[in-house]
Amino acid sequence: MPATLRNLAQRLGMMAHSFPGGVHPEQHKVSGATAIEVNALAPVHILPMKQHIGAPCSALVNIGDRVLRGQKIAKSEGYVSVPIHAPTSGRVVKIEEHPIAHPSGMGMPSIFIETDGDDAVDQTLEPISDWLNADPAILRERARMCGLAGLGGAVFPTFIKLVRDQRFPIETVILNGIECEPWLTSDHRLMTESATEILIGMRMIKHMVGATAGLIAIEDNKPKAIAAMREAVAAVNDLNDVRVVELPTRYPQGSEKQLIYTLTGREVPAGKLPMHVGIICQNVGTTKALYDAIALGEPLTERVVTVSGDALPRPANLLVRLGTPARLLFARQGLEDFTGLQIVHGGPMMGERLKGPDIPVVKSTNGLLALSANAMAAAHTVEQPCIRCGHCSEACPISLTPNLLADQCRSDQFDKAADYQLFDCIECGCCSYVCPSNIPLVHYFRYGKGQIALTRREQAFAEASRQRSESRDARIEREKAEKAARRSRVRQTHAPKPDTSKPETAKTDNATATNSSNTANTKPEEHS
Amino acid sequence: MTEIALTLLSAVLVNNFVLTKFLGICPFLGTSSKVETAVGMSFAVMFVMTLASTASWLVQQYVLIPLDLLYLQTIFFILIIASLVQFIEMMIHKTSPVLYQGLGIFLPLITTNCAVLGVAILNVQQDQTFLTSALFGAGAAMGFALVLILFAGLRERIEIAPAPIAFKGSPLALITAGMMSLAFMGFSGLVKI
Amino acid sequence: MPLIMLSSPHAHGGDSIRMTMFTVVIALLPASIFSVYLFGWLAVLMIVTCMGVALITEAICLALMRRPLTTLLDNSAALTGLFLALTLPAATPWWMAVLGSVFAIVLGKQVYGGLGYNIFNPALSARVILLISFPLNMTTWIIPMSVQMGATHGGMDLYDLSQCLTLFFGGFDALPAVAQHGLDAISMASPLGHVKTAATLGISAPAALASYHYHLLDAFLGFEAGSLGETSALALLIGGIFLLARHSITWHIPFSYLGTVALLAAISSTIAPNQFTSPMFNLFAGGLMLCAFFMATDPVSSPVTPVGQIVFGIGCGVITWSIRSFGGYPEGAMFSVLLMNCAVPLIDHYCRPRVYGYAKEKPEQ
Amino acid sequence: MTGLLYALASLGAFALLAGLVLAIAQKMFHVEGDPMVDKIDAMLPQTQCGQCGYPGCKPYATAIAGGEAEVNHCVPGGERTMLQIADLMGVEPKAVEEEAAAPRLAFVREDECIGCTLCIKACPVDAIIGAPKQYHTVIADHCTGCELCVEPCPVDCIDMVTKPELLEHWSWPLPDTRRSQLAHERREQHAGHA
Repeated sequence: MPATLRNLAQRLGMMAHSFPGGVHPEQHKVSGATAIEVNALAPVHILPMKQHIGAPCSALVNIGDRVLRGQKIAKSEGYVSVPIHAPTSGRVVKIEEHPIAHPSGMGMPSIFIETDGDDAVDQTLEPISDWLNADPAILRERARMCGLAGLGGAVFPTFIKLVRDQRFPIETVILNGIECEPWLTSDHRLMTESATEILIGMRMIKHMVGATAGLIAIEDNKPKAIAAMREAVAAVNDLNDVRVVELPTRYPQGSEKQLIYTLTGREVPAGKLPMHVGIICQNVGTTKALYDAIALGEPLTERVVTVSGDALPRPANLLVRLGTPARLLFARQGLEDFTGLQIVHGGPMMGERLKGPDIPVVKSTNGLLALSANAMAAAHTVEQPCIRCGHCSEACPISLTPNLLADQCRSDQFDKAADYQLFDCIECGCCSYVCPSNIPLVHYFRYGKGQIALTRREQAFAEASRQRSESRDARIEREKAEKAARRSRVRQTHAPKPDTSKPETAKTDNATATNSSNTANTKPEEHS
Repeated sequence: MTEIALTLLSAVLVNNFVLTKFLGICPFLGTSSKVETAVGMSFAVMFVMTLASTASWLVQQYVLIPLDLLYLQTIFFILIIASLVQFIEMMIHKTSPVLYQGLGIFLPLITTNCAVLGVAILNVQQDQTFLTSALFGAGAAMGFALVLILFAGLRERIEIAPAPIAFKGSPLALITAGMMSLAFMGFSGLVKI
Repeated sequence: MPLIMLSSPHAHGGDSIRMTMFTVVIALLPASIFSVYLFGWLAVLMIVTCMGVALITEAICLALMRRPLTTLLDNSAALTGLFLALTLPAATPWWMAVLGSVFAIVLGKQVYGGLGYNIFNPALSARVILLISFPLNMTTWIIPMSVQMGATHGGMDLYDLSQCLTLFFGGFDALPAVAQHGLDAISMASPLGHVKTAATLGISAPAALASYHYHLLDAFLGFEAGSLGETSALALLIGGIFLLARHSITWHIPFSYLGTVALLAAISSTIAPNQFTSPMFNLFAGGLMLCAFFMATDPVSSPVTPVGQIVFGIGCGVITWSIRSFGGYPEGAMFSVLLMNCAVPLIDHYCRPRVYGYAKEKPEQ
Repeated sequence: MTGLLYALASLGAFALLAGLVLAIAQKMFHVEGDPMVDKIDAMLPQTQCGQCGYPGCKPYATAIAGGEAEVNHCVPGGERTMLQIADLMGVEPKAVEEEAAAPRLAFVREDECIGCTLCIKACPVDAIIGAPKQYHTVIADHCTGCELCVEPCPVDCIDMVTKPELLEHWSWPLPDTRRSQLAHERREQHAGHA
């Protein structure tokens, strides 16, 4: 629908708020009716040292150590970080680089745990059954300790969002059950099968942040999940504080900012978080994990993964321990030969295409797709010149002008691109999806963002170098002056005139050039 | 009132100095590679052109004609323009070093921008009054500014086009300027003065 | 083996340039067929020549630049040829049609690096080059068959291939009728031209139209003199609505363009009915419909953003109406589109929509 | 004769007037120093390597702003820096003569180091630490890779090593625009198998 018509409809109250643009890709939700199956333990689990947005973890275990399920094996370094836990009991066999789900195909240091089959559980964490009366700070610490990160795919550490801040009182908790990516059905199945747990999890979030209202947003292509959630809400909703909202299917409705706008009409200001407009948004999978962490005392060691794709004989939703190699999951569903196939981690609109199936399942793995070359070919054919049709601008959910941005990125006009708000791009892929010229617009944006980040790093480095160089020059200058002063003192036996400018320079120099002041064998002389 | 508007319109669109009289082509091509520079150049030229046309009118009326020195017209006008250009050059150097650097040689070259002298001479030839000569100068300057800024926008776009090597840069700019000129011919006859 | 970086998304909606261009060709079918009805073989000759020469020129250019010839299949060159043909008078001699097509492809498009990089609408720039170079030929409107059937005076049989070939390849002088009675024997003025000429003679607009036997319905259906494809507002409207329905164009440019012309004409003709023509006359006359639905909406040379497109349309409307009402040329639609093409980069820059998360006044830095 | 007199007088008077106005303007708009130097200096990579022929980045920036140096002498900055400076200065870009090598770091083989402090004195950015008669170490995060410490070392124990590529610093390359990316890869795969 054209933007203006939509605005009109909104103003007349015929429609709720609706973000601009968006697309309707083919759904392919073939595994939607398949119940979640529990995947068997893998012989070896591989745990990359970073499974969230933020700083990587450092290992707490050594080769040969025996670990239990749920035992913390890597601790977080820095605030934006969460620890990693052993997915099952076994022995640490090695710690070395292993490929991860990253477009570069580069590896990451990972802990390899050889499964012993006992699946013995580490029971240090007690369930917090009376969570309703617990201190929110304790619950928050539990979320951090249990390694919770957004399971929708962005893996932002969950505990950071679960905060009470007087300046930004949270009114509404939004549960994101949109799952707008094609193929993926893990949230769909989770909502259908664990509606009650999710609802309790949401209550916990509400308690933690002090919110009064709760919304569970589900797209209308998941009627079973809607029914299940409604049933669960009806069964326990004595306060009438939680509502299930059915939204018309549109990609990228599941994107946090778009969802918030659709449900509340509020925009998260650029560079701010949803909490700044009184909202917290959590994925249903994360909410279920929060329930497990608090009510059962279980750290995050497993998640639901949709294994699907047009090249996979038996698409399924699997409950998988973290660290399970993707190859085993594909094999379980009947796919062994990967020649000519494309493996995608996540959904087709935003997921990474992998070099091969030899990556472990991590916290962000909401889906693993095996696509035939034909299914991918339409998106990756020869790029043709832009005919400026403007379809990308229409499809952009945040109202950027993608074709102009791509021109700027292509011709290295990065300042201009930043000026055109390149960094607000959420890389949802709508522009590339609709482009009649098959321009990989998102790829250009990623290139541009990378180049700008590189330039900024280089500039910061150059600025630091310049300061070091200047302080060094100042120091050399001062040493020369001192030497000259000493020489003149030796030559003239009269009392030297005090040099007034000296103490000042010495002071600034000591502060900036501590590295080398001791090495350059010039201790500032005692001086009257 | 109508006459003022028509004079302005005529100078801006119908008798555009660059695209229909083909005056001031040198800075038109030289300072149009970036919109920002073009805007700076436009303001500089507007300043010089408006003041030059009024000052030259005054000199013509109160110095040259009474003293019967019409043969010194060109020298006097150039003197006025040169002083104004010097003035604005110092001003820009002080206020905007980047613009100063961007305009480079074209800033002092406003002196020899034939459009400026053209306006001054056309003014006295057409027996304009003080007001109309000021308006004519301002209008001509606005016309220059308009096409210069439009052209700079276009050039920023063709800069990144994969044009054949033979046409890349100035040739393509000239072709584009030619097409603009053709388009501006559509205005011909719009204002009959 | 190095991994070729393939960025998400890994799905595509299936649109292609070829289909986009083909949709426009389809949308031009009603106008093209109607032009054949009006101008017989001349229309066929013109369309075939322009499209053929456009394709050949494009192929030569691509070969010279060592670029893949597969680009020919994107239908854009053929479309440019068709566009040009539809803007030319039926009596244009073959060599002008060829020249125009070459201009359109070479100067209008390929010197800029091919499809997507041109600044001006290629067909329109060629049309304007021809108009300024050969004003007589470009303003001589042959009497359409529909008018001839109703009237008693001379003209030529446009459904007769041999006569058309003579005119097309030999020019006016080759026709015996022209040799005897001059150009008037086969040509007539277009409504806009008639009004403009009358105005210079001091005849008021309504009087001029009366002497022209002007009927609004005829103008709407297209039974009047003019370029091949511009006469029938109805056929062009059908094509335009098809484009709108297929989402090839958005409503912004045509509506703001036509709306501005209509509004200005309405105001001016109410104030001074003797000097200005009515909005309906303006909407159906000349190349306005063709330009509004097909030329101004040419994606490459028009703005990308909705607000920009509205600004673009308004600009086109103001210029078209001004040239028609005050200018030296009877028709300003083509000039207006070319003039606004110049402003597209600036419009694109200043009319960007508000990005999500930025307050309406000024983005916080 | 009077005509000539009038002409000379009026022209002279007018020139004087103009000169006066300009002299006042000169005072009013007097520019201290050259603001361009800092702008250019900010664009240079601050390696202080001296490969441009000037003793550091700032002197080179001064030379460019003064019109004494070309814009293309900064080797570590490469083409990008050259283009930025050319853009700022409004001059035609010129190709950088030397290809910048991949970013490198100095690395001291500590068991060979004799602790002479010569490299420490050579380092323009104080990126080497150590005391006399003790091992010296390069602070990797501070090293600009200028190689100025390599030459002074009497025992040649300083190596230039390639900077390790970090996953966090990885960025997308420009897309391969000319052909179908998938088809291209399939072709490569084919070639690999054969």
